[in-house]
This record gives sequence, structure tokens and C-alpha cells, in this order.
Amino acid sequence: MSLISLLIVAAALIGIGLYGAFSQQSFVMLMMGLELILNGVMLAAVGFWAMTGAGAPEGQLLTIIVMAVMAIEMAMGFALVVAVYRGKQADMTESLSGFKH
Amino acid sequence: MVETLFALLVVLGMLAVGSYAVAVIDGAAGAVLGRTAHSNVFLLPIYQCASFWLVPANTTEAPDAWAWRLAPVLYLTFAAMGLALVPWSPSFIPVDLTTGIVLWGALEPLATVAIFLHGWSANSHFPLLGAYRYVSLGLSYILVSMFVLIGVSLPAESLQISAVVESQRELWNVIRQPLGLPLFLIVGLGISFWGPLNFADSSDLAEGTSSESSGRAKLLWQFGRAAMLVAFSAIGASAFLGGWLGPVLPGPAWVILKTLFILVLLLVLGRLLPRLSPDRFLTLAWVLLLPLAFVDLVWAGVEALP
Amino acid sequence: MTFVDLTFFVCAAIAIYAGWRVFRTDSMVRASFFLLISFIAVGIIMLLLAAVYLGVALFFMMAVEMMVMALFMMMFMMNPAGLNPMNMVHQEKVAMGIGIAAFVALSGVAVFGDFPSRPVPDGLDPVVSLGKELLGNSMLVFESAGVTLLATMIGVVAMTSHRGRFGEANEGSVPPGLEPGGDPAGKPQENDQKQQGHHHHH
Amino acid sequence: MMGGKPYGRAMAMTADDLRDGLQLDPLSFSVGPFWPVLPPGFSAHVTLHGDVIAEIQVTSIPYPVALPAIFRQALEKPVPIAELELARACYHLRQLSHALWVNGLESASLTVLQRIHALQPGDSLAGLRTWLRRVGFFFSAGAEKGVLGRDQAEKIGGPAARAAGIAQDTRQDDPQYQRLGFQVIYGHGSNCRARWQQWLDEAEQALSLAARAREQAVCTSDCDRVETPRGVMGRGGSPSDATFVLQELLPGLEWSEAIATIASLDLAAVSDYAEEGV
Repeated sequence: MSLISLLIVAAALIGIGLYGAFSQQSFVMLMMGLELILNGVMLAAVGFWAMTGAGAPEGQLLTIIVMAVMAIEMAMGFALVVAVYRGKQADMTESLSGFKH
Repeated sequence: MVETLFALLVVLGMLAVGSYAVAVIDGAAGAVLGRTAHSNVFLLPIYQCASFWLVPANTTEAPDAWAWRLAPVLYLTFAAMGLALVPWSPSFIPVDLTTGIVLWGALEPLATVAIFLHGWSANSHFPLLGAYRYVSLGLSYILVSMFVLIGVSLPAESLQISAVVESQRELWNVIRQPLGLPLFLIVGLGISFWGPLNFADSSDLAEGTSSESSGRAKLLWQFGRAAMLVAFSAIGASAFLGGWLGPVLPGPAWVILKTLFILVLLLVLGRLLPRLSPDRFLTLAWVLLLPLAFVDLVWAGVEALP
Repeated sequence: MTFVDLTFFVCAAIAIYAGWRVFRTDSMVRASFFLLISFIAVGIIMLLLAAVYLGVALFFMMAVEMMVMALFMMMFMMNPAGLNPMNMVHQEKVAMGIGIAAFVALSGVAVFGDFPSRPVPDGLDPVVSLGKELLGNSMLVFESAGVTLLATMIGVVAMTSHRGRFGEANEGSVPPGLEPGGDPAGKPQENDQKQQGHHHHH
Repeated sequence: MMGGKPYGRAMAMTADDLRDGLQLDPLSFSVGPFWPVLPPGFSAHVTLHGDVIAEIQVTSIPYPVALPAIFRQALEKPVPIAELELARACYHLRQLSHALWVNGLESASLTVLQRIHALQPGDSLAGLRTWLRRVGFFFSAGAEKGVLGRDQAEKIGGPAARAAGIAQDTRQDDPQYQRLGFQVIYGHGSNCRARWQQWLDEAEQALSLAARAREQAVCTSDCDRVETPRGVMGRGGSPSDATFVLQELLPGLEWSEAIATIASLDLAAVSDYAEEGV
């Protein structure tokens, strides 16, 4: 387990996440893509903290912040889905052409 | 290596003996309260196991076969992981993680996932309803349990379960934080869906998530439920009743006694109380239990001030 | 190869495979649990890296998140299992290109980048140091995250609620009727709307 | 094809929601007739929104219930009131035991079933009542739900109607019952809790009537009509099926409340044949 192998795994996760975020039509699947990207980011952050950061606590802090961001992203994402669904009965990105009803 | 093997054996033994104890105590409570004359409460669980073992397995149309077979195994595994966290004495702790309390806190949502998966994957309406219903309640259990567990780790100034036990040398947490244990036990009944909080596998859903499983799969599921209840009791005994601490007897004996005490309490309560409506319990959980968990946390914080 | 290395490679393989399966399965519930598996594998790698708190925190954070995600899927389509093929994608080739490009670029950085080797010192207790940092130097960051989460909670409830403080939540977002009580101006035909509603079941 | 259950498979499709207008996917399925929680023979087609019943269609009404032979005999000749009332108490307690089982009180349910076998005129049910109150049975799932309208209560008849405040009981017209000091018990309310209490009260009243009737060896005097535990049965006819009330009563209730409501109502018609082997 070296930093290089860790970062390659993280890069793979980010790549797959990007593919998902760009290709999926459903809002929820799109969010899953974003989460996967953040998963890779967290892995890279912890990898850097453990291998090059000499245990600086800010490295762990960054991961905690990413987790908070994920929670916020999820909550906001679902709120948007519900709000859009209420108004338009749509859970696909194509059915929205603007932010207004 | 020898130590690891021994720890593994202890956890496996605890799974088997604990689940058997649950069945015996529950049968005895039922016999006392229901005034039914069972032939022998000690043999009955063995007969029941044998009959489950011999019943052919059921299947539904197009289940998610992997998830359906895996969910009981996962649930049992989480119970076993919980049991592995229980400290038996200062020198014998199967898994002494510095974040043991957090790992236990993580096992609860993971168990929720397993319960949901068990109900969802059967591809049938009653299991699905049980799973759906359980998840809507599960989130409130997890929050309550989190706050209560943070409460016990405050005086210990550590997230390690052995440190939490050690911090109770002068005063047990059950007295220091009187709200903690009752709240934790309610969560325990909820997560192993026992008695009044049996919403996932209740009689009004024809046994809910397990209504489509039979035979060995069902046996495994019931085994997991009992093991989860034992794990809850053992963690509760460590976090609130001082774990291995106690006079005269050796540490492990105290752990067993305290665990049994909580088990009997939970099982008798389970037999005594009727099931609330899930809707009403959901309100109760968010409006009463969660604020009480906050109060417990503030109480613990004020109490832990130097 | 040590035990740690072996665990790492197994977990890395699981994380990547499960991450890939997320977008290749026929049921959204299954997809969210594949994502959970990917997160758990990454959490175990974090435990191997001695980030004891972060790894375990990832377990419970993601278990709850993915559970909620699966529950939402159930609410919107109570299809108990993925019986219908599900492949709802657009611009797939472009997306795949972007994914591969990002992977190649980031791996290039990993392979050719020059990173110092400063591992975690032996005596360091990562949990304690994280706690001291959170409630010490970085208190402001931590508290801002907390306040942001609170604001999110309030905002989200306001957004999803049926009734707002001044009536229906979506009031004002619908154009007024052409005549009193009539259909709003610019409302799509009934047929169109049905079509949109059905869209995702194709 | 969208929605519903084509070829037995549940399919996703949104439908109007009862609660807050967020249109989500309903779940449609059939329940019964082989489910011990429901009355025997009853089956229905149910549509749920989450845990809430949106629609229920009765597809098969329950089998007529066979009452103990004594109730049919009462239409032919005067029968001892003691025996009649004991049978009534047993019937009500059996209903109550089923309701207890449905609400997760298996031990209590078994206790009640065992009491039925050894029930004697003059037994007191005060202990049972206190116990049920202490463990909170009267606050368990569905206690405040399943509220009957007056029309519905009249259609169902029997204890459910009396609980809803309709003071109708043929026994009050019988001079022999009047001699025993019979008074109609009514008016607990029209929800499930009221009906559970009505069963308990009527069972207790029946036991005390039976004790007095046995002392004085009283027989019924009215052979035209008899008050069965299910409602009035006379030469004109017997209580008929009222299952269709459920179609109006259950929508909007949560599943567990709906099941408790079904368990609190005795809706099956009375069979022309008496219970065998009694």
C-alpha cells in the first residue's frame, strides 16, 4: 500500500463518479455520481494525510468537511428532487429546462 | 495468534449461548405471563431450531437472490461484531478499538441496512412494508443511540469502550446519567425489533420482513435478532452498568450477570407491552425520546465539567 | 505481501468494482447499496491508514445516507426489485471520455508527481489529534460546518414542505390563470405532462 | 403498461396522494383469504401509499360465522339464560383475545383463551381489565382509529352499534331479563378502544347475569328474537354481512391501525347452522 496505489484507486473512483454524474439522467443517480467523486477525494485526502502530511490534523479535518459537504449535498439534492417532483412530476434532468415552474 | 483464536471462540460462543439464553428466557417469560404449559423451556428452543432446520426453503418470484440470502448473514455478522467489542476484563477485550463506541454506533445503521435489504429483496409486499416501516423508524433510533453513547464517552474522555468501563469505577453511568440506560434499551428493542417495538416483523404484517422466508433462512434471521439483542445487552452492561467492575466475582462473571439482567428486563418488557402504532411511536421518538437524549447529553456534559 | 497490503488490494478492488456497478445495475435500491459497499471498502482502507475515527465515521455516515437514498427510491417508485431493465443515460460517450480522461490525468499526477514521504509519527494518536484540532485551532471551520448543516436542515424542510408560511409552497411559481380560477398561462397540455411523468419507465 | 400489478408483478406508477399531495408510487396487492389475522374467507384488494391505505376493495366476504347452538335454540324454545349468557361472554372474550394477538400481546391473548375454557357464571373480569389497562392495551395501535359513523354502526349492529351509542338490545324487552336487572351497556364511543371495552363490559355483564340467572333458574321468554353476540337474530332473519363498511372506514388509516380496526369489528354474517360439537 503505497501513496501511488492509493491515489490511483482514488483517481479510478473519481473517474467513475464523473462518468456517472455526466451520463445519468435521473437526479438521484446523478447524486450518486457526485458522492462517488467525493469518495475518491476523501480517500486521496486521507492518503496524503497518512503518507505525506506527517499526521497534520488538518488532513483529517479536510475529510470531515468533505463528509459534511456530502451530507449537505444529499439533503439539498433530495429537497430539490421533492420540490421539482411536486411541481412537475419529474425526476429526470431532461424534463427541466429552467429553474422556474 | 492463540489470543485471536480464543477471542474468536469467545465471540462465537457468546453468539450461540446468548441466543439460546434469549430463547429460554423469552419462553420462560411467555410461560409465566401467558400461563401456558410448555413441555420444557430449556429444550423448546432446540426443538424449534430442529423444526426450522427441516422445513424446506421458500422462494418468491424474482427475488434479489443475493441480497435475500446475504441479509440474515449480514445482520448476524453485525451482531457478532458488536459482541466482539464487549470488554470482559481489563486484560481480555476481543477488539479494543480506540473508537469502539463509534463503531458500535456505526453497526446500528448498518443493521438497519441489513433489515431493509432483507425486506426489500424478497420482492413481496409484506416484507417490503416491514422494511419500509422499519427504516422510517430506524433513523430516530440511530440518533437517540448516538447522543446517549456520546454521553457515556464524555466522563471517560475516550471513545474506547474499555475506557468507558474504567470511568465508572467510582459511580456507574446508570446513576450518573439516569436517562441513558432507558433510552439505550428502547433503541435496543427497536433495532432488534422485539416486543412493543417489533414493527418490522410484526403480526399485523404476517411477520413483515421475514414473512416470505422459511426454513434455515428464517432460523438464521431469528438467530441474528436474538444475537443483536444479546449484543445490545452486553454493550449496555458495559456502558452503563460498569461492565467488568464489581466485588468478589471475577470480571467476566460480572459482565455475564449484568448482561443477563438487561436481557431479562428487555424480554419481560417485550412480552408485557402491546405494540404501539408505528406512526405514534415515530412521533414519540422525535418529540420525546430525541429531546430526552439531548437532555441526557447536556446532563453528561455538565456532570463531566471539572 | 503483508496482511495490510492484501487487505488494501482486496478493498480497493471492491471499492472500484462496486463503484462501477452503481451505474450498471437495474435497480436504484441496488445502486445505492453498491455505493454503500464502495464507501465501506474505502472506510476499511482508511482504517488501514490509521485514520481510525474517519474510517468508522464513514461507515455510519454512509450507511444512513444510502439508507435514506434507497428509501427515497422506494417512495418514488415502489417497485420492489429491479424487474425492468434500467438504463437512463445521456451523452454516454462524452461522459465516458471525461471519466477516462480524469482517471488518466489524476493517475498521471499520482505516478509522476513528486510527493514527500512523511508518514504519521509513531506516537501520534489520530483520534485525539483530530479532536484537539476540531475543538481547538479549527473551531471556526468546524462550527461553520455545523451552522451550515443547520441552515441546510431548515432550508430543506422549507423547500420540501407542502405548505409554506404564506400558503402553498409552490404558490407564485405557477403563473396566474388567464381567467380567474382558470388554467395557468403557458401550462403544458395534459398529454405532455403525462408523457413526462411516464418518461423514466421506458 | 404502467402501474398496478400486471402479471402479478408490482410496477411503479405515481398516483394522487391522500396526505400532502406529493404524488408517489402506490403499492397494490391482495390480502386474504388465508391469513389468520383477517376473518376467515375474507379477501380484499388493497392500494397503499407508503404505510397508508388509499383504497380497499373487498373481493370476498368472510364466511358466515357459526354461533353456539344455544342461540338458535333460543328461537325455538325458552332456554336457560345462564347458558346463553355464558356463551355470549365466551364469544366476546374470543374476539378480544384475537384483538390482543393482533396488537402484539400474544401472552395476554393466550391467557384470555385459556380463561374461556374454564369460564364460570359469576367470574369477575376486573383483574383482566386492570391488567390490560396497566400494560397500555387501550393505547396500542389503532385504539383511537376506526371511528364508525352512525349509519355504519347501525348497519353492523350488535356490540359495535351499542359502543357507538345506539342503545339497542333485544334483551331489554324480555321480562325475564328485566327481572334480572338487565340494563343496556352503551356509549363508549365509536373507535376501536370503545369496542374493545364494550366486549369486555358485555362479557362481564353476561357473566354476572348468568350467575343471577343460574341462582333463580330463569329462562328466556321471548322466542321471536334473540340478541346474539353479533346482533339481533329473529325469525325475520339473522345479522348479515357488513364487510363493505371497511371500504369506507379504512382509507386514510395506517396499515397497523387498519388491521386493528378489522380486528375490533365483527362483520361476518351469522350462519344458518350452529357451531358443531358444543
